[in-house]
Amino acid sequence: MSEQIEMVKICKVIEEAESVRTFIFSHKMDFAPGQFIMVWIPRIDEKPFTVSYHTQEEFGITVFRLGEFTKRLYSMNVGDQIGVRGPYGNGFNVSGKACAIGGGVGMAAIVTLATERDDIVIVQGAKTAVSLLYRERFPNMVMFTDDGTEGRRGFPTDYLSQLQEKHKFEKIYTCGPEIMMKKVLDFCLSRGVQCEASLERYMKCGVGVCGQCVCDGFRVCTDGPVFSADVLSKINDFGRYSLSKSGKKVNV
Amino acid sequence: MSEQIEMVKICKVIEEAESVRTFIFSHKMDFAPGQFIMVWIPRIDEKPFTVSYHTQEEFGITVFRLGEFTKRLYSMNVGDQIGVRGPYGNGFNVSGKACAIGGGVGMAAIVTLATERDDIVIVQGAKTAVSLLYRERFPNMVMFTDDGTEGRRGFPTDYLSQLQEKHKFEKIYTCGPEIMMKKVLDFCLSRGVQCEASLERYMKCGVGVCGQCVCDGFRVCTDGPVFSADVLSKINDFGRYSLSKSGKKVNV
Amino acid sequence: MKPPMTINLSADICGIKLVNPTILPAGFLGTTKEILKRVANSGAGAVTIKSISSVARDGHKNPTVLMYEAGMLNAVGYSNPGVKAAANEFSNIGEIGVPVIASIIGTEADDFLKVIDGFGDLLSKSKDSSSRFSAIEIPLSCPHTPGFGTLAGQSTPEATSEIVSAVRKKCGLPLFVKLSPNVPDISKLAMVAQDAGADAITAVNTMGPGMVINIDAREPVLDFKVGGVSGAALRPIAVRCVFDIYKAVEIPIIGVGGISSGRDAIEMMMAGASTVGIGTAIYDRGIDVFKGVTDEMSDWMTNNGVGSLNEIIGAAHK
Amino acid sequence: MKPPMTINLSADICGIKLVNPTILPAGFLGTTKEILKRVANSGAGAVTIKSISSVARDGHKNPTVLMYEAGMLNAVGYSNPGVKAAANEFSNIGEIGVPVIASIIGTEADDFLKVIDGFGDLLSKSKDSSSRFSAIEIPLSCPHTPGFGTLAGQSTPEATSEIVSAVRKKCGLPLFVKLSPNVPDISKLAMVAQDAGADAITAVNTMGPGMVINIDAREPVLDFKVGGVSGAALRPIAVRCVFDIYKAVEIPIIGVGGISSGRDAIEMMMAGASTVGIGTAIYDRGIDVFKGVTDEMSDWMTNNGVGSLNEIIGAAHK
Ligand SMILES: Cc1cc2nc3c(=O)[nH]c(=O)nc-3n(C[C@H](O)[C@H](O)[C@H](O)COP(=O)(O)OP(=O)(O)OC[C@H]3O[C@@H](n4cnc5c(N)ncnc54)[C@H](O)[C@@H]3O)c2cc1C
Ligand SMILES: Cc1cc2nc3c(=O)[nH]c(=O)nc-3n(C[C@H](O)[C@H](O)[C@H](O)COP(=O)(O)OP(=O)(O)OC[C@H]3O[C@@H](n4cnc5c(N)ncnc54)[C@H](O)[C@@H]3O)c2cc1C
Ligand SMILES: Cc1cc2nc3c(=O)[nH]c(=O)nc-3n(C[C@H](O)[C@H](O)[C@H](O)COP(=O)(O)O)c2cc1C
Ligand SMILES: Cc1cc2nc3c(=O)[nH]c(=O)nc-3n(C[C@H](O)[C@H](O)[C@H](O)COP(=O)(O)O)c2cc1C
Ligand code: FES
Ligand code: FES
Repeated sequence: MSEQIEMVKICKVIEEAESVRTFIFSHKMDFAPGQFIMVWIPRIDEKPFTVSYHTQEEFGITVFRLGEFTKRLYSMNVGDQIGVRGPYGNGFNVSGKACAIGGGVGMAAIVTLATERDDIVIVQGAKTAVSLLYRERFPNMVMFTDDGTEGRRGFPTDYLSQLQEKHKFEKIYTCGPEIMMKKVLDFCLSRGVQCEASLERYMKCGVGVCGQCVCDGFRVCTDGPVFSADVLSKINDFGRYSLSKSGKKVNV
Repeated sequence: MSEQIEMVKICKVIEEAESVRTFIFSHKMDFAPGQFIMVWIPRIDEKPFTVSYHTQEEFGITVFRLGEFTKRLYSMNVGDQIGVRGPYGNGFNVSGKACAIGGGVGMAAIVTLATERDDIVIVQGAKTAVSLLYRERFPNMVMFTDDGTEGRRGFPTDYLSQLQEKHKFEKIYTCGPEIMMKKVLDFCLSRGVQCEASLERYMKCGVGVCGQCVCDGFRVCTDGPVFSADVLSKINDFGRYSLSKSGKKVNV
Repeated sequence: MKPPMTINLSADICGIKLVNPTILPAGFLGTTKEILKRVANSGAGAVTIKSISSVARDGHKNPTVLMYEAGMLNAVGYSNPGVKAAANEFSNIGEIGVPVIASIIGTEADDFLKVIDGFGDLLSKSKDSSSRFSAIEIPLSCPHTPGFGTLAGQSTPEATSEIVSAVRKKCGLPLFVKLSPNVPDISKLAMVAQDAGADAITAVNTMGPGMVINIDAREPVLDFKVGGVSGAALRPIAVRCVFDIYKAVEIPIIGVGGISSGRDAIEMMMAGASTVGIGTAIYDRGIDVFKGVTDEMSDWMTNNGVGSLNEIIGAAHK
Repeated sequence: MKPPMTINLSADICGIKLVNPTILPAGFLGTTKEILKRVANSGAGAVTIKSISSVARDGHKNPTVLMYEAGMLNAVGYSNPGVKAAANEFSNIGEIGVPVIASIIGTEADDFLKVIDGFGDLLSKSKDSSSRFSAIEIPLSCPHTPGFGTLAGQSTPEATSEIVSAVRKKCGLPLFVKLSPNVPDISKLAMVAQDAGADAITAVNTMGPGMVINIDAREPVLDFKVGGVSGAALRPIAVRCVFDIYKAVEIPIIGVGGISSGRDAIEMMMAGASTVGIGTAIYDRGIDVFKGVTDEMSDWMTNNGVGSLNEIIGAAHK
């Protein structure tokens, strides 16, 4: 793939959880875990999606049914066509004994990272059992649910010290709700553990020119979406503001 | 050099003969003997010139003072700047025991070929002694003058059989007046000797799009300027017609 | 497995049959019958002669053509040997083997008529189609030649209407009117041309003009200083023009501007073109570009189950 | 040996001092103060905010930006948070560290005035120059947003004159008028702008519009179907526009369009620009393009014994 949009056909659909499906395309892609693609549905819109599945011959994205665009995408079937360009952005920097903590949409980035590095401890947080993702792909995943219907009850961030005592991680990766990532970052900073978080911002161009996705002096699409702890600790907007479609600053 | 015009400074001027000077530029160029460049004098014009001198670090062109453009060029001095693009066209195909027969402007192509292949027998024809070129560069050159003031009297083409008997050439290269080249071609065809001739036609684009330099179905700038005997023998225009600046067919 | 598809690349423009939709546009190589034969043999579906005026013109001084990283600039300035020499050159035109379009130019409407007169039987509808030009094209759109095209105001609706009507009355052959992309409203101009009797629109001529300055010489490179821009730089503009014209008129469109691959040709046809011109791409891909583009179109059509060009033309409007 | 040269890259536009002549043009990255700070720290001599209207606009749907081999197409559609939010965002504007240009847009002349009102002190000449915008820019030239620019007829001489006069009366800051390359006579428009009170001409906005069709989807890629073309494709057109405007007016020119190297910047200045905008090249060369271009200019100047930009500006006219 490249800067030009390529039309690709859905070759497989996987039911991941309630209102969450993964779509697989038999299409080669040069890719590093953490990168995203722009997905085009002609006449509808074009939005960013993390690559959640990647092999030599295939790639996939996991779609959360939310608004207009994801409703369309979610309801697509094998043989349907979408446009993709990318992948864009940097990826995670892989090194040392590591943990990856994700939640919701953020799990997509976590699982491709974990596929490449099978020694990573994966931690997932979700509202409830039926929202947990990728359980078959990663049977050893550490799971948390808000309501305790599966795995431990509570947020993964409540158990950070405990996990760290046990595994002595050199690095923690995180992708998910910004409030969660902010907590992981603060924890890592206080313990001197390396940290990388993958941010989400409203995107338009995806290639670093339009200014839609900025977070302080950084473009999430091009300088990110993965940022390291030292950068994140200097980003005032992190955990606070993002730009809406018009460019208005809104709380994250 | 390339498709973009580059401005280069004259670093040396060599007096070759009456109204003939060679200008040397200290500029690298990827080059094969037989190729030409387009020379630009801003606000004046841009015309094709054979590269007549070529080393690792330098190249040169030999200018015959003729009309408006070559008068300007001829009178330039060390330090003056011209624009060049190219080199363009194909070059000679070097193989076997060979002879190169040139005259006038055509000698420029002959001498770079002979520089690369020092076993080539060089034959030059000129009106009179003072018009003979490159004598210092090639002391072994076989020379003919129309008036017998230097070398043998007559046209080189008059002695073709004699030369061929003596040297048993596998290939004869030629560049010069089209009437001379036509004779060389006819000789080679009749004797089964390989032959390549370098043609001259009025040129504008130099890159094969404008149609100014065509000779039957060939573009001299791109398909030539060097053509082999089997092609030349099929070109009806060879030795007959060329296009004037407006595109009118005129006798060569 | 599906049976192998038969791909039909034949095209039709105003009843003229082409074995494929690629056309050599005016100004590229069209100086002699022999070179046009070569282009035809290299795979072009039709060819256009270099624009001809009533009397010979030397054109602008060199540099007249200039490559830059996104395309080409030219200010050739309509060099041509005049209609008398051209009529002589293009006698026995049937030898070329594919339909040949006569591009003719003039300053006033009358000049165009003189050229038509000068070509005589070569432009006479009553002649057998193999012994005359297949169509006549009038470019009202050159951006760099004083006395012609946009510099002479030929791209206003009034002048377009006047010249097209005059040529229409004089010559019965299919009449192509070539438009400039540098006009406020190209659809309107196409409608004016259609109403005045044009049988097809050729869209587009070069854009701009543009200028390239050599900073070491501190001078514009083209001797005429400015020139029309063609090639990749022009393609999206040309595609938009064709898209707009397709919505506005009934007559077919010859899409020209920056086409250099089969995908580019299909894009132009999806915008609404019935056939396509390929000029600047000759620089990069050689004269074989016509065969290359046709082969690439055929491959795409095979892969996408598209059997004929009719399924492509205007497809982006649906 | 000659003593080493001192190269002076400082530029001046309407009395505004720039450490170098490179400017971030409107629409690139200018959404927040922090990102403009980054651009300034990366070497831009001045920066422009993304164009602001009186009320918030979401702009066109995506795809809004599209690369192709010769440049970029965009139909962003002037998304912006409206002047109230913008005035808030750009308070303490001095933090950015280089002159900041306010790009403002409107449909009627009145709308422009509302935006000026909305910015309040940030556009008041009586304020200290470090606590307000350095200049105001009005683009009358966007080719892809209904209600604005060329689609609203703002690039006619009449509309240009009306809007420029109204803004001139309202705001005492240096006034830049940004023109479209898609007009029949850009020199005339520049003269009209000058006569109506413009202090500088920004030339040019994107050209076209153009269209790119994805043939596999059989659809134009941009959601708005067409978009303005920028980047390399635009450069020769922009250079020609600047060359023409330089001959026609006394006021300085900000040259914009396809600049991506020091040579490109010098070319634009030789055509007549006093400063240069660099937008699309950010895509290829990153935000560091400003420093890159400045370094390359400085190298060329050193090699050519040129000590200051004054020796370059307009040099191709001599
Ligand atoms: C780097 C990145 C990776 C992403 N990966 C995934 C993924 O793997 N799976 C997935 O389901 N979603 C992903 N998203 C989010 C996704 O792009 C949008 O949330 C989704 O398109 C919702 O759009 P909608 O029209 O269905 O809903 P809407 O109702 O329009 O939006 C719902 C929410 O999604 C966010 N959003 C909407 N449009 C965009 C946009 N263009 N860019 C960024 N955020 C937007 C907004 O926060 C909005 O409040 C990712 C976003 C980013 C920035
Ligand atoms: C491939 C090639 C290589 C050449 N190499 C040399 C060379 O090494 N040295 C040299 O002195 N000359 C060379 N020429 C010829 C040279 O380009 C022109 O002859 C020369 O520029 C004369 O131009 P003028 O304006 O001085 O004279 P003019 O009075 O304009 O022309 C004199 C004759 O030169 C020929 N000529 C003029 N302009 C051109 C042109 N643009 N292209 C081709 N022929 C032209 C015509 O036959 C004309 O009758 C070469 C030409 C070609 C095609
Ligand atoms: C060197 C050159 C010469 C041209 N001469 C003519 C001409 O004589 N008459 C004409 O109608 N168009 C002329 N054109 C325009 C082309 O026919 C064509 O419309 C344009 O180049 C766009 O197509 P392209 O991008 O495939 O080259 C010329 C273009 C070039 C580059
Ligand atoms: C994505 C994008 C957004 C733009 N937005 C604006 C804008 O809001 N206001 C404006 O005056 N010009 C806008 N422009 C035009 C640019 O400011 C500039 O004039 C043009 O892109 C040419 O310069 P370049 O080739 O260096 O990009 C935009 C251009 C692009 C590519
Ligand atoms: S989405 Fe445009 S800069 Fe990131
Ligand atoms: S000089 Fe133009 S085709 Fe040869």
